[in-house]
This record gives sequence, structure tokens and C-alpha cells, in this order.
Amino acid sequence: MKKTDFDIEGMETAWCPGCGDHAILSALKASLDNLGLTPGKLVMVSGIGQAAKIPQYFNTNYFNGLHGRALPAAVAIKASNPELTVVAESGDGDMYGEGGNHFIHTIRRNPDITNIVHNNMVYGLTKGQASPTSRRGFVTPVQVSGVMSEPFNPLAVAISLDVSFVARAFIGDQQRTSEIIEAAIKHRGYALVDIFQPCPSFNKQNTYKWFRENTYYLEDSFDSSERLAALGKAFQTDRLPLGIFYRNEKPTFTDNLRIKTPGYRKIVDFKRLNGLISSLAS
Amino acid sequence: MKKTDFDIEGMETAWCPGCGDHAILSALKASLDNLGLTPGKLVMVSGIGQAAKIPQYFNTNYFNGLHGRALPAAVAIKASNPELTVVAESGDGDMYGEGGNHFIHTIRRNPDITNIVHNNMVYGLTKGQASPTSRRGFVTPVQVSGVMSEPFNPLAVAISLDVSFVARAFIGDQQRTSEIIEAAIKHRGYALVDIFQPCPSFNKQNTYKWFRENTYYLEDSFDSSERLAALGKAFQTDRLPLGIFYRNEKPTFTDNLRIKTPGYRKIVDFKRLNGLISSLAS
Amino acid sequence: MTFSLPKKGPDISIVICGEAGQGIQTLESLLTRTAKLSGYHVFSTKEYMSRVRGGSNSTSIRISPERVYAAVDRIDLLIPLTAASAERIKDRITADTLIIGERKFVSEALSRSSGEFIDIPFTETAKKLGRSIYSNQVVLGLVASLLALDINILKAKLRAEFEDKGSEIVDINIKAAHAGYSLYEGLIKDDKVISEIKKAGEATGDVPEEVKGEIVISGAEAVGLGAIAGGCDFIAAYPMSPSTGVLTFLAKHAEEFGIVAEQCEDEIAGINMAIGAWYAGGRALASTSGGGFALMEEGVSLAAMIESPVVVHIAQRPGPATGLPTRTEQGDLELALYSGHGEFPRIILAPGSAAEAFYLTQKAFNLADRYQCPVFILTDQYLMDTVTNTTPFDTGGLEVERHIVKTEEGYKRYALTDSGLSPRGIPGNGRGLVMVDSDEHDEDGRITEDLSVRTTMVDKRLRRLTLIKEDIVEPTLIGDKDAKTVLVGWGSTLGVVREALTSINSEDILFVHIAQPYPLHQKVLELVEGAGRFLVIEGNATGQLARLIKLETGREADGKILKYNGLQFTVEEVEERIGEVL
Amino acid sequence: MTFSLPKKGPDISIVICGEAGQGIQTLESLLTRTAKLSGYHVFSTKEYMSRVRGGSNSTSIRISPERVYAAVDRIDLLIPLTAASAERIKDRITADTLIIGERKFVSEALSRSSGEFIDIPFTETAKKLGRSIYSNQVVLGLVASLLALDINILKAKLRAEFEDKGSEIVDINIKAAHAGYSLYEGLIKDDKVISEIKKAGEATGDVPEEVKGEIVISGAEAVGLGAIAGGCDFIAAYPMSPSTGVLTFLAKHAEEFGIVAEQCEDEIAGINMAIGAWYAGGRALASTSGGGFALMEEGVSLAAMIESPVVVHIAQRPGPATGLPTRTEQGDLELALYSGHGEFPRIILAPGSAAEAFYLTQKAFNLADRYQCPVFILTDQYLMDTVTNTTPFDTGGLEVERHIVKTEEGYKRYALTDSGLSPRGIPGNGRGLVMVDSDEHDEDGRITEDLSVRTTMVDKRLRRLTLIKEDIVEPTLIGDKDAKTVLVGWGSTLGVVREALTSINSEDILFVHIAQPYPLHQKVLELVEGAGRFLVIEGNATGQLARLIKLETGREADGKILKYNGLQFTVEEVEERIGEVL
Ligand SMILES: Cc1ncc(C[n+]2csc(CCOP(=O)(O)OP(=O)(O)O)c2C)c(N)n1
Ligand SMILES: Cc1ncc(C[n+]2csc(CCOP(=O)(O)OP(=O)(O)O)c2C)c(N)n1
Ligand code: SF4
Ligand code: SF4
Ligand SMILES: [Mg+2]
Ligand SMILES: [Mg+2]
Repeated sequence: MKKTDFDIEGMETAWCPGCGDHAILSALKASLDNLGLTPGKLVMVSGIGQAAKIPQYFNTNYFNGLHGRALPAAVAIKASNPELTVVAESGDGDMYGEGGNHFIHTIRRNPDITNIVHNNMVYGLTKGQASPTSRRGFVTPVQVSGVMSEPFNPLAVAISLDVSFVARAFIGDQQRTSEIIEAAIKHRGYALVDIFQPCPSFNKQNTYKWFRENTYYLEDSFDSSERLAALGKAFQTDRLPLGIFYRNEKPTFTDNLRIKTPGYRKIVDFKRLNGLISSLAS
Repeated sequence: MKKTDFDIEGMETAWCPGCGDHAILSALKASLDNLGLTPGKLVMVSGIGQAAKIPQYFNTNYFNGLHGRALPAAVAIKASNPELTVVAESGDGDMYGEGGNHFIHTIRRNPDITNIVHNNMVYGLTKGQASPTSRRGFVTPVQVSGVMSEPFNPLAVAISLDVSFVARAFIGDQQRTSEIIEAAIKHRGYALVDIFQPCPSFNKQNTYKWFRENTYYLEDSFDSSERLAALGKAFQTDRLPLGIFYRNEKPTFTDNLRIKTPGYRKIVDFKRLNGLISSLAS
Repeated sequence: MTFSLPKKGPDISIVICGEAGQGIQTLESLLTRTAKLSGYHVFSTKEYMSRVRGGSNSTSIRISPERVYAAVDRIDLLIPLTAASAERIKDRITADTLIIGERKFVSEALSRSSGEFIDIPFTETAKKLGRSIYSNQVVLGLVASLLALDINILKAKLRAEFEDKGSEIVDINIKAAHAGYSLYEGLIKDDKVISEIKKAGEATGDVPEEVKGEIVISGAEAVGLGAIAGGCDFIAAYPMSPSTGVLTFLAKHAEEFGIVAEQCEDEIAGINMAIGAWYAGGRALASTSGGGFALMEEGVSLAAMIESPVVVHIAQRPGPATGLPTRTEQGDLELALYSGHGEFPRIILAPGSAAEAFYLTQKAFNLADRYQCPVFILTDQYLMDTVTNTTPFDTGGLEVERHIVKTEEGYKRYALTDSGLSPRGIPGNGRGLVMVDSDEHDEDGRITEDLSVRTTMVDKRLRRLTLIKEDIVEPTLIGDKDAKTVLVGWGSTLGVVREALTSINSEDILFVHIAQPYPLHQKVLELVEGAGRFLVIEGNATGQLARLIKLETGREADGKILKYNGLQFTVEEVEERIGEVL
Repeated sequence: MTFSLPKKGPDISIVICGEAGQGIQTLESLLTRTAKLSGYHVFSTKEYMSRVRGGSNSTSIRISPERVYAAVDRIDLLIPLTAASAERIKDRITADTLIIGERKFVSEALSRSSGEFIDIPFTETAKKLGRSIYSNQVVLGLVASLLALDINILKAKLRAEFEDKGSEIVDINIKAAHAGYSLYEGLIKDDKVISEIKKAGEATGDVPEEVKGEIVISGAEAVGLGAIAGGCDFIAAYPMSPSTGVLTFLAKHAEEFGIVAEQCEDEIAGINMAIGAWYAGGRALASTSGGGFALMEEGVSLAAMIESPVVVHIAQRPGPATGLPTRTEQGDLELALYSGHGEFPRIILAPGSAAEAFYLTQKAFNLADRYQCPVFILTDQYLMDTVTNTTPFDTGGLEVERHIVKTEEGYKRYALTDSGLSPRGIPGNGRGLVMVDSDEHDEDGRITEDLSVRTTMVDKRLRRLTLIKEDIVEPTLIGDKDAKTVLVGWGSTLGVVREALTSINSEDILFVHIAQPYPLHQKVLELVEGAGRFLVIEGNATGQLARLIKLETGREADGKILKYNGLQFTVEEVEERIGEVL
């Protein structure tokens, strides 16, 4: 593996052997490196979970916040300092379960951040309960008769909210995953990358093999500007498409706010404030 | 107006004159009456807001809970006593803003409840801030330069989650609204009815007139079993379709749980419990 | 017989009551500002129902030659705009009350219980000018005339208010006010009523220039201005009464001052955004009320763990749950004090006036930055909605203290220090990396399971409390320092107790007003410990400050003056209640 | 020289350490259960990292002829399964420690600091039988042989454990255990080690039938069983260590007992579902840890306002924020005590053992139903994960008390009564309607802005505290009631203090264990007030119970024994720390 500025010498992860998270780490580092990003100008924001530990393995700025709450922090970090590249990354439970409300409303705001979700269809860190994306019938110590709820379809929900960018990857293919992440980071606006990630410890159903057999890449001819077509693809569950489903350039949160200066360089305009105070005298 | 069992003699509402909420109250009473439901077997569940005051004007059981939290309570009420008819009703801010996470996950569970949302595209009770469904450019005391976020599209999100039933109504047409509500309550499973409701006090943009001019009923030929077609309709924003967009019968939360007895009639099987305790001795 | 106003005291207490949507707020705003510009001290407070139209609301306005700090029970002049609203406050009507208004709003019983009822056809008068909605301006004109307010100032105010509705509307409004003026002249002519109220300084013959130069401001505006002065550049809030005024104030001035005013999807997003903003170098405010704050507690704990500054404004209202959304209470002191899981230092401020609201909010941002901990500002509906004149806030001595460092290579966000404070870096500012983690972490900010590091970090975080305790806002003492009875209060009761004590005029009571309930200033503890009798006054049902003081001093209050019906104490009430517990 | 075990005390303390995923838990479970069935008392506790594979975890198991209540520091026998995990606990290894294991896991330094190191090729032995993963069973066999456990019981346990993997696997596992047995026989033959541990009753010559009939249970299982016995028919939870065990236990038995076990989208849904379920006549439990509970506080306030029963289990772990997710702490007492905005009564229980966890959880549901208020059960990671043998829970006297009424026409949910309790109806049960409202409401349950009703309702809600105070769980007193020193603790420290005091054998100390921290029992207050010296022991950094006692008695603790590194106190530590503060 190529060395990058984001590597930490001698770093060991807390992930299980064979976990897809390792490859996501490599893929992301490769993407960042390819894009010429530097550790000092990047902030990784995450929640809590196995996936959410990823910033700990990066030589970069990070904000490892609360379970489910990466997105609001990421939105504010970007707004307070638009010069930073912000990647919000967590697990499927974190982003779509506990963090579901932030997920839908962050898409609406369209901040210029990249949102990477390690979708292993299970709660890893808490030892194997169903996640919102777990498929029907998946048996766990809590879902003893198998999952009965409709699986959460993050891509479909994102597209239904007219998301700016949405893609799905499978970390079994590190190269393509890295390319998709690159495209997402390059994209101006909110970009979601849902990455299928096998969890050999707790998800014995959706394994590398399963994903390999049940996914395929969107055809080159696929037009990612077509919302309904994108949805059609997102709805497909017999075989799950991979690639960039939908792109839709539009003004970002910071564009709308017209913010440019990082917060810590702002100076309070006391003169103007005095004027405002005085105006209350009349 | 026909009298119903749900009326309260001499009741006065706290709503503004001309508010669409008055007509929703009447429409809902008519629907319940037509369906032959009785006050004792109905529970109205709501959150907080102008819309959420609706149970107060009913002669029935109600659970007027927290802002944004009607759905979890409603799900549990139905699960704890499947004999009750449960209607969860609140405003757009309540259901799609504060309550957004419950909205998406309740749809996934498919409890047999009816979810009515008074969609006035504004926060009424707190005096006129944007709601998730406020349209771009809507100016408020908080959104001083107008709303910039993508409006939340509840129908599209619901359909993307393969909701069991979803409809939109406009309370300018009380009769049809009542019919739609009836269909929703009759439907086995989670049924969403998003009702366009003018708020003359704070939404001067989306008025009765505006809604009348910008809505139309889905054609009789429209096939509500077609998910993508339903989405196509949900995406339409130039003219907003009304009617039942999508229906999809599937097992409900209580079906899955196989619950029948109301909680308060359950008897703890102490014999079995003793057996379980003893089993820990071996 | 001529009814002469006021019967008691040098000031006149005017109550206007009606329903939501009748424009009472505009009336109040125009009246207080015109009165102040005419040389009166003003004080106004409102109570209203949680609805948008209808119901019964009232605004109590005091117009006074002397500075006024609080609301009184007494009504000198009542102007009812609906019958129901007049009925609702009937207990406050006495023989000293003059009611001016339309017959249909004043029942027989009501007028009988008053000193005098003068039937004035406000609506009719307005209708003659065009539409009944101008009747408020007729009222305004009448009152202005009664108080001898400057008609030109009133006209200017009306012009400013209605400007954007076109000159025609402006003219009619002014005409309506003129009509009101004439109505009062008619009353004078008929020997019906005479007002003897003086302007500030009038007794001494001075021109009340000082008052005229003062600002008229609500608590919500004062918090908003304080935030701007504190360098606030981000407000993350979800609308919630009675805190919304701060959000709208900052939203209104967001562009001017480079503030991001973001309405969040929920309060959880609010606090997490606020913390994210601080991390990236901003100075963010989360603003809410008790119920919304309850949702933020995990976030408070996050701020504590990552040693992030954060300022949270909690505008209190009566709970539990939704409670009384538009009313006042001081019920969330303990909620803030023990908020968030785990153990960590915090600071709680509780301004007692608009001026304190301004200066303490400003200070809150510096304290948060200095001590890298959550700072809570506890206000309440009463303070938020109360409007008074006050000396213009002096921004001269104020500074936006940024306690941040430009990082070097190898920067450690949680470097161990004697004080427990580690220099705070900002990503992108310097060559270091800024790593923060909600898990237990080492000096670098990386997750750890080293249990001795755990202990070290807990101690480090808690150690800052020592520093915080050296930097506490002093209590305000009113009365004789050696008085036998020490009465302690906090937050919004400052003004009302101040006035009540002036009336009681007892040399035996020292009022200790606490603007920083946590940590408590040593002086408070000493005064309580040394007191002959120790009393507390609080707007809640269980005496939360009393408990906190007991925790610090071991001393139980000898008497508690509590109120929890949703309204602030009035001056008369405090006088009476003090009498009861003395 | 022969190493004889144990060096101290009648019991043997075995520590098995390794990494996550090595099956230490199965080993622990098989060993403790076999030991108990063979006539030993057992106690085991674990500490582990927040990860799924790798890292360093350890399980401390005591096997004893007498009842054991807590973990000790002392290690009589260490069996390391990785080098790193052995290194991590090196401070606990002394000359009294025997290490049995593979050379590669035991550094020179480590073996030198121990009393003896015996190199046993567990993995090699297992490999010979097929695969290295059977090595745990070799360990098990060796230990079983050392403790003279009944080989047939062990075989039966292994069979039950591996049954569903097929008879072949069962056989190999049994063979591996046999191999372990032989290994120990070899050690005996070589005069390497000899165990002198006795079984329960062996000294007296009795057969330890009583122990054999006891149950072996974890705190999590005890809470789960208590919930079932309390009539719990709904658990609404979001997974969160260390509370998840209760959710999985109830999920496992959901169908048998007609329980809805719902994994919620978040904790807010959890508490609101729980309240909804109670409203509809269910008996719901919300279960979480501190951070999740912080999110539930608005919901707690809702329960208070609508006077809904609700039971919330909080399994504590070190905070703030994510803190140390898999460790223990008693840091959330004040969080629970002051949770939720507004003022209202509540009940807090804190079991000190598996038995208390069972009986108090059962009681929690009845208390919630009786007093219509939130009842919190505070446990912690230590209690959840601790496994002991205990007398089978006696369900004989237990009752599911349903305090509900069949409603009549005109039923008022909030009918005013002297006690403050209004008969609770259920929708659909009777002819009345059940209306509950998070706003302030009248007796019917309809929203009100009548401010005198407000006061009445606040008083009504708070009045129930008087009743609650008459019905408090008595403290457990250990020691001489007239002892000069009163040591007070709560929750999970019960066992460890009990044992430490037995060792100290001081007549001067009375231990007061509180299983209901709020409201505090009068007896606790009296004992504290009358104490010569008043000490507290708590697993947190600031002494939260001490503060609560100060609040009630005005008395400051003379000494605090605190610990907050994420681990429970050990017996030796308590002995020592008591010595320090005495
Ligand atoms: C408020 C809160 N609730 C619950 C938890 C416990 N928790 C930690 S990680 C996790 C789920 C992890 O699942 P996912 O996000 O899918 O990540 P994975 O471990 O699968 O990568 C949960 C429930 C928590 N830390 N905080
Ligand atoms: C936790 C919490 N946050 C905020 C509020 C304040 N609040 C009450 S109603 C409301 C919004 C109402 O909007 P909507 O749900 O659209 O109902 P409408 O009044 O428009 O019918 C808000 C923000 C609250 N009661 N609780
Ligand atoms: S539990 Fe699953 S997701 Fe977590 S590290 Fe292990 S394999 Fe990966
Ligand atoms: S504010 Fe709007 S939604 Fe509320 S009652 Fe008035 S008109 Fe209706
Ligand atoms: Mg996951
Ligand atoms: Mg609305």
C-alpha cells in the first residue's frame, strides 16, 4: 500500500480481522491522497460505533462526537470554517438510526461535506443487533425471530430529498470504492457514499461473498442526472447496484450563507453594535 | 354540520379564525363517524403545535404528548392494546422536523395506525418560522432572506421507504379530505395523510387560493400500486397532486408481534417464571 | 367628580388587555418608547396565552418619574379591548382603578368594582376614520394625551411603524392618534379625569435628558446584543417559547454581524452544531427552553468531555413537559446544574435585568472560551418579554477574549497542566492537528482504555473548577450589610425585590441577588452563614436555590417565598410575602 | 517444590485474561456453573475493552467454600491467553500467584514476579485433538481437575453448550477437557502444584446440597427476571453498553412471557414508547445507560406531567459523553435525581446484588404503578456483568399490583384527592375517557391556562412525595448499630464493602447500604446524624450520595472513599481505603 500523509506509524486498529472497515480506511486514505488533500486542512467527523472509530486511525484533525450526531457537528464545522474539507463518517446505525433526523435535514441543507456510511447492516460495536439497513429475516440476539421492519433505504430517501450527490460502493472492490469517494469529495455540496461493508463478526448473512454475488455496477450508460431512474435503481433489491446514482449541483449551505471567513478570524464590529444599541434609544 | 359522538358541547378552539385546522377537525369527525367508530375505542395521539391541539377538541381518549414524539407513543399504544383505533396527528414541524426520525422508522415498522399531518408549511404556534415543508424563498422572522433548504417531501420519503399507505389532501375540499382520511383509517397498516392546511396568520404565501390554484386530484386512472409512478407524482411541484398516491398491504407491527391481549389484561405466568429461574440452577 | 390619576405612588400603572392578534404588542411598544422619549421611565411586562389569535392577554405598563424595576399588582388605568380579558384580571381592579373603554367590554360588576368607568367609543371613533383596526391608535392618542407625551414623537413613531404600508395608512394612523388626543381633551373639559403624573426630573425642574437618551429594551434583545458583543457568530436553535426572541433578534442582525443563524431540525442538532462551531473556531450559542434543553443534555456532556466551550441560553417556563409555554418560572436551575451524564465543571449565570442580560451574555462567551466548559444563561419568560429603559450598554470595556493558540507540530489538545486547562487549538490554524474525542482520551485526544489516564483526565477536567471559583460574578447587595435578615434571590426577581424593599423600607433586611448561581460566590455563602434569619425568594415550587445553598453551607432556609403559577411576583406580593415570613 | 493453592483465604481467585473473541466468556460460564454444581460458591466479574476482537480483557473468578460477594485484587491462579492481557494486569501478580500457561504469553519479568510459572502447552494439546480453538476446553479441564470438579457435570455442560454444533464437535470438546484433566494429573504427579480448596460444607462434613441448588446469575439476568416478575410486557430500548444484556434477556424470553421487545430508533423513541405503553395499560421498561438516558429526560418530564408510571433502567458507565463504554461507575445518581425539566416526585432504586436487582426491579413496576411516577433503577457495568450463585428467587410473595380502575362516565384522569394520587384509567377499559396532556391541564386532562389550576396541579403532583416517603426500601445495616463510624454506600458496592468489613473485623464501623437512594430512608438520615464519623463510599469522582445526604441532613461527610477509573473497588482496596480515612 502506498504511504500517505494520513498514515500513523505503527497504528493498530480496534477492528476485527477480516472486517471491511480496514479496507475502507485504506480506500479513504488513497482518495484523500489522490486529491492532494493535507491533514491540516481536513476534519474527520464521526459518531460512535466501529465505523466511527475511523478518524482515530488518521493523522488529521478530527471530531469524534456522539453516537448519531456527526452530521450537525460537521455542518457547523464547515460553516464556521469553509476552508476545511469535512468528511462525516460513521456506521449505518449511527447515521440512519440514532442520527436519522440529522440525515434527512442535512441533505436538505446541502452543506459541502462528504458523508461516508459504513453499511454493514448490523450494529457492530454493541454486538450484533439489527441496524436500520438489516434485511428482513436477519436473526440477532434482539431480533430473535428475525428483522420484521422494512429495511431503511438510504439511497432512495436521499434521492427523494433531491440530494446533491449519492453513491453506493462495496468495499470488496477497494479501487472503485476509492474512486467513488474521490468523486464524492470533489463534488460541491452534500455527498453521500453508502459503502457495503462486511462484518464477519456479527453479520454472517451479508458476507463478502454475498455482496459480491448480489451487487453489480451501474452501466456506463446510466445517466446520474435522472432522478426517477436513480430511484428505480435504488429500489432494486434482488441485485444491488453500485456506483454514482444521482448528481444534482445546487447552491450549498455556505453559498447560501455567504460565509467566507473562518470564525476565529472574525472581529466583532463594535462600532456597528454601538449603533444598534443607540438605535434603541429612539 | 352533522353532529357526532366526538363533539364537545360548547367547545371553543384556540385556533385563529380562517385557519384550515377548523375544517380538518370537522373532516376528521365526519370520517370517524362514517366509519362507525366510538369515542371509547379511539385514541388520538398528538405532539405540540397548533395542529397538535386537535385531540383537545374531541370527545375521545387522547394522549397529547411531547413536540415531535407522537409516533413512538402511538406505536406503543397500539401495540399495548391492539383493540384501540389509533390516530396520530400533528403539524408538519412536529412530525417532519422534531419528529423526523420517528417518522421514518415508524413507516418501517408499519404499525396499524393513521398518521395525519396538518401541513401548513410553517411553524404556527411558535409564530411563523419555516417548517421543513416551507417552500424555497419563504421569508420569516428567522429565515430573513427566505428559506434556502430543499423542502422536505414527506410523500416521496414515505414512498421511498415503501410505506403502506400515503395520501395527500387539501382541506379546502373538506369532503374529499374526509374520504381520504376514511380510506387511511380503514387501511390495515401505517397510513400517512398529509393535509395541506392554510395558516392565514403566518403563511401568507400558501393560502387557500394558492393551494386551490396549485393542486389537482390524481386522475381516476392513476394506479396507486405503482411505486415509481407514485414517486413521480410526489416529485411534481409545479402542480401538486392530491389523493391516494400509494398503497401497499403488508404485515403490520402487531401482526409481526402476534399480540392480541391488551396489556392490562395480561397475567404474569409465574409458573413459567419459576421454571426459568430454576433453570439457572443447572 | 374628577378622577385624578395616579392614586398611589408617583407612577401610573396602565394595563391594556385583549386578545392575541389585536396588536397590543405594537401598542405597548409605541407607548413605552414615546413615553421614554418624552422623559418618562417605563417598565412593561406581559402575560399571554399560548395561542396566536383570541384568548386573553394583558400588558402592564408603568410610566414613571422615577426608575421602575418591576410590575405592580395595582392598576391605575385599565383599557380593556375585550370583555373576557378584562374579566380575567378582575381581581386586580380596585376603587383606585380607572377603566377607560367601551361599554361592551366592561361588565356592570367590573365597573362597579372600579373607581370610575369612562365609556369611550374607541372603535366607533376609528371606524369613522376608515376601519376599526385603527382603534388602537385612538387608545394610544388618548393615553399619550393623558400622560402629556410629545405628539410629534408619537407621530414619528407611528410613521416609522407603518411606513412600509404606504403614506395613506400612516396618515390614517396619525389621524386616529389625534382623535384619541381630542377624546382626552374632551374628558378634561368635562372634568372627568385628570392626570398628575410628573416626568423624570420634573420635580427638580431639570430637563429629563438623561432618560430621553436611554434605550428601551427587552430581555430577549439584551441577550441578543450581549451575544453579539461576546463575539457570537453562530446561533443554533429550534424555536421554543420563550427563547425564540433571541433567535429572531440574531437572525435579523445576522448579515450585519456575520452570524450564522440556523434553525435546526431539533435541539439535539442545535447543541451539536454549537459544539462543532466552537471546535472550528466559532463562538456559538444554543438557545432554548427547559424542554428543549432536556434534549441537549447528552450534548452538554459531550462539550464537557471534549473540553469545548459552549454557551447555552435557557429561557425558563413552567414545566414539567410542555407545561405553560408562554409563562414564567425559575424551575430549571437544578436541571442545568446537574445536566449531562458524568461529572464536570460548568458555570451558570442568571441575569436579573436587561443590563445584566447584556453584560453577562457577553461575559458568558469569554468564560466559556476561558474555561472550556459549558456556560448556561438562565433567563425566563418574564425577563425575555419585559421592556424597560436603561442606560445604553457600554461596549467600551468589552473584549472578545479568544483563548486560542496557533498550534505547533505535535500539538496536544489535552496537554496536562496544573490548572487543568489545556491551550485550545483550532483545525487549520497552525501546524498541529486538533483531535477531540467523546470517549475517554489521552493528551493527544486519542481514545484510550488506559485506566490511569482515565483518572488523570477526570482530575484534569474537574481541576478547572478551582480556577472557575476564583472568577465568580459578585452578588448585588441591596440594603444594610449588617441586617439581621438575609433574603437571597436569583435571576429575574432582582427588580421586584429591589422595589418591594424600598417600599417596606426595612433596615432589617439585606437582599442578596445572585446573578451567578453556580458556582456560588463566597460572599453569598458567608452572608448566609452569618445571617440571623435566612430567607429565599424563587419562582418555583420547591426552592431550588435554597437547596443549592444548603448544599454549600449546610444551612436550611428559615423561610421560602415561592411562586409557581406562571407569573412573576409583583411588588405588592413581595412586600406582603416578606411580611409573612419575617 | 510444590506450589500449593490458595495461599490466602479459603477461596481461590482465578484470573483468565486474553483478547475479545477468544471465548473467555464461555469459559467463565462453564467454569462457574460447573463449580457451583460441584458444590462451590462462585463469584466472577469481568473487565473488557470496547471492541469486538483483540484488545485485553480479563475475568476474575472466585471459587470458594464460603459465600463470596466481591472481587479481590489477589490472583491465586492466572491463566493468560495472550501476552498483552497478562502484561496489562501485571500489578496484581505477586509471589502468591501461580501462573499456568504457555511460555509465549508470559514474559520473563512476569514469571519472575509470580510465585511460580508452569508452562503448559494448551494450544499444542488442543491442536493434537484437531484445532487450536479447543484450547479453552483444555484450560477448563485442567482447572476443573485442580478444583476437583465433577467431570460428569462438566461433560454435561459442554454437551449443552456445543450441542447445536453437532455431536462431533461435542466429542472433541469433551476430549479436550479430558486432556486438561490429564495435564493436571501430570502436574500432581510431578509434585508441581496442589490445590487445597474445600467445597461448601466440606469442613463440617455436610454435603453442600444447598449451594448445588442455588442459581448462578448475572445482574443483567436478574434485572430481566425482575422485570418479568413485575409484569413487564414491553421493553423499549436502544442498544447501549452496559444495559444491552437486559434487552437481549427480555428479547430472548419475549414470546414465552408475552413481552414486546422493541429495539427503538433512538432513546427518545424508547422513553416515549414506554410511556405510551403504560397509558394503554401495559407495563413498560426503558433501559439504557447514562448517555442514552440524557436523551430521555424530556420524556421523563412527560411521564411526570401526565402522571404516568414508567420504569427506567440506567446501567451506569463512566462519562462524560461516550467515556468508557464497557467500564463501571456510579456517576449518574444526580443525573437521575434531577432529570427532566420542572419539579415532580420520583423514585430511585439501586440494587446491590443480583438478588436485590431481581426484587427491586420487580418492585419498581409496582411502585411506578402505585405512585404514577418515574421509577429509576440504577445499576452499573459491574453489577450487570457480575455472576454469582444465590438462593433461587422466591416469587411466592410477589404480586403484580395493578393500580388501575375501570372508568365510569365522566371519569377524570386528574381528579383532585388528598393524597395527590388520582385513580388511573386505561382507554377502552370502562365507559370513561382517558385524556392526558403534556400541557398544564385540569382534572379532566384538558389543557388549561387557568393559573390557579396550575398551582393546584403542581401541589397535587408534588403531594405524592409524602406517600412515597412512607414506603422506602430500608437500608441494609452491616456491623454494630452503635459503631462510632458510619460508612454509607449505595448500589453495587454492597458486596465488596461487606467482605472488606468482615476482613477488617472492626467493631467500630457500621456499613449502611442504601438500595433506594431517593427518597432516602429516615433511618439513613438518623444514622448519619448520630454518627461519630460519617464516611461514604462511591464509585464516582465527586461524591454524589454524599451531596444528597448533605442536602437532607446538612452534614458533610468526614471522609469519602471514591473511585472512578472504570473499575469496581476490590476487597483489599476497600480494606485499605477504610484504613486511610478512619
Ligand atoms: C446515545 C447512544 N446510544 C447508544 C450508544 C451505543 N452504541 C454505540 S455504537 C452503536 C451502534 C453501532 O452500530 P453502527 O453505527 O452501525 O456502527 P458499527 O459498529 O456497525 O460500525 C450503539 C448503539 C451510544 N454510544 N450512544
Ligand atoms: C422540544 C420542543 N421544542 C420546541 C417546542 C416549541 N414548539 C411548539 S409547537 C412548535 C412548532 C409548531 O409547528 P407545527 O408542528 O408545524 O404545528 P403548527 O403550529 O404549525 O400547527 C414548536 C417548535 C416544544 N414545545 N418542544
Ligand atoms: S464487529 Fe463487525 S464491523 Fe466491527 S470491527 Fe468487527 S467485523 Fe468490523
Ligand atoms: S397560527 Fe396558523 S395554523 Fe395556527 S391556528 Fe392560526 S392560522 Fe391556524
Ligand atoms: Mg453498522
Ligand atoms: Mg405547521
